[in-house]
Amino acid sequence: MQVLYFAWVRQKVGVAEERVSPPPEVADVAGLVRWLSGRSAGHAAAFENAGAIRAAVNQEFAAPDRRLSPGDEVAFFPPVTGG
Amino acid sequence: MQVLYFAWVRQKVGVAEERVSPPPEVADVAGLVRWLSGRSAGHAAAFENAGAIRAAVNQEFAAPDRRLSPGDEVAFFPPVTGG
Amino acid sequence: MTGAVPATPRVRVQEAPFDLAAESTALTAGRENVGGVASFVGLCRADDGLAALALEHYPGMTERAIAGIAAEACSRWPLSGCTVIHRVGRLRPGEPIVLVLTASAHRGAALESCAFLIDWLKTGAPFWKREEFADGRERWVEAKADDDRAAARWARATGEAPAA
Amino acid sequence: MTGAVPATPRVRVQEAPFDLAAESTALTAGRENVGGVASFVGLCRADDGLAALALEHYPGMTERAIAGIAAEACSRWPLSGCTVIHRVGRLRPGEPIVLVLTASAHRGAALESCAFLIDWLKTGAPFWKREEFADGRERWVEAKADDDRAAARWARATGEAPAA
Repeated sequence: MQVLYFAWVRQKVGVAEERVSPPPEVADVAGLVRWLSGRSAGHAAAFENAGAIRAAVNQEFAAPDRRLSPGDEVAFFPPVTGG
Repeated sequence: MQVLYFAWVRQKVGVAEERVSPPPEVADVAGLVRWLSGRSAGHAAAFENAGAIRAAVNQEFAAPDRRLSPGDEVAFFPPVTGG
Repeated sequence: MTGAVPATPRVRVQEAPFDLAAESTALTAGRENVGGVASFVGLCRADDGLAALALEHYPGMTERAIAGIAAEACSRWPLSGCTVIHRVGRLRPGEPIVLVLTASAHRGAALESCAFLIDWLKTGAPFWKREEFADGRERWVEAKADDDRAAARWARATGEAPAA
Repeated sequence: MTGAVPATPRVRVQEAPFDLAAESTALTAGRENVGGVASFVGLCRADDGLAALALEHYPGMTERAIAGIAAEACSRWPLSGCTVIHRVGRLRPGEPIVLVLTASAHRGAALESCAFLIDWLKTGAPFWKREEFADGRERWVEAKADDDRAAARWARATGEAPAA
């Protein structure tokens, strides 16, 4: 599973992208957030306030209960500020 | 008093502009329309349906009861179609 | 925001074409407080075999009326710039007729005032259009109820007179 | 009207500046059925001593999301053309950031769809802005409730996700 980070989420995690293999009990986006938080102090800081973070799965916005498959591309980022 | 005509009002009257000296009893725009209608067949045709004509006095849109003075510039034209 | 002083609108009625990029740049060049520039360009459509549009105006009154409504737009919205250029004379299908440009620190102000100005130009500006068709027919364009409704959205007592 | 086939939107995300006049001409050149072209250019403002904006996007998702909303605009309004260009990278105050252009036989369709697209770009497009100030401070721009309200006017179920 490929995980991407943008904006201050990337800065806190410390990498823009990483390949991860979460255990089978990580079934959805919310579960992935909990599992990633345990990987490093940087991950923990990035996901400390989960309410401030948005997600996309395979390049589409995704809710916390979105189911995940091993081949998915998952991205985490703050609310968007374009235009 | 200078009177100007635009669009099909000008075409029906036959001139774009004329200087007129209406009698004192022509006190407002509606009175001027009635008086002008008697000047020629063209004027009569132009003003036949007064409801289809708009007026301006001294370059500002004016209602039929707008009072007139000898030095005024009065214009008659169809509803505008700009833009 | 540029402060409390309203922008001075630029208004022109001309036969010549206008330059969208140059007019847009004129509203932003050397400024760092413009957040957005909205524009509308109205073009001559080839409806029903139209060969050309002949646009007539009332020299003096037309410029004055547009300057008045542009000043109103600058007082209703916090605009840093506002340009209205309307062409007259004979225009062929595909040619630009009218340009409205509004600049503001805020996108909503720019977008709304641009729509306000073009809606008003359709209904309140002293212009008259004659359509010339390929088969030689000519016809004065009649005012449209649709356009009146669009202008009425802005709930302003415009100067357009009732029937004479 | 160009008929029932919706226009194919042109979408680009790029570091380079864009050319308003060239993009506008591309929507009208050789056509005689376009009645109006609306545009909005968003610029970088020098608020609070801002020295530059750094704009980040999600390559792939960003283009796809913009193409999706542009296609929606083309299905909601009878557009003959639609162009969205959004810049990324480091932009200084006064520089243009985003361009939205919509063309239609009808001015209302062009104006409304242009406002719809820019409101959505502010709230739904995957871009993130970091402000760099003259004194060396940096700050990620936070999403604004105002922008959410502007986008909500269009009453569409956007794909923006709830909190993760």
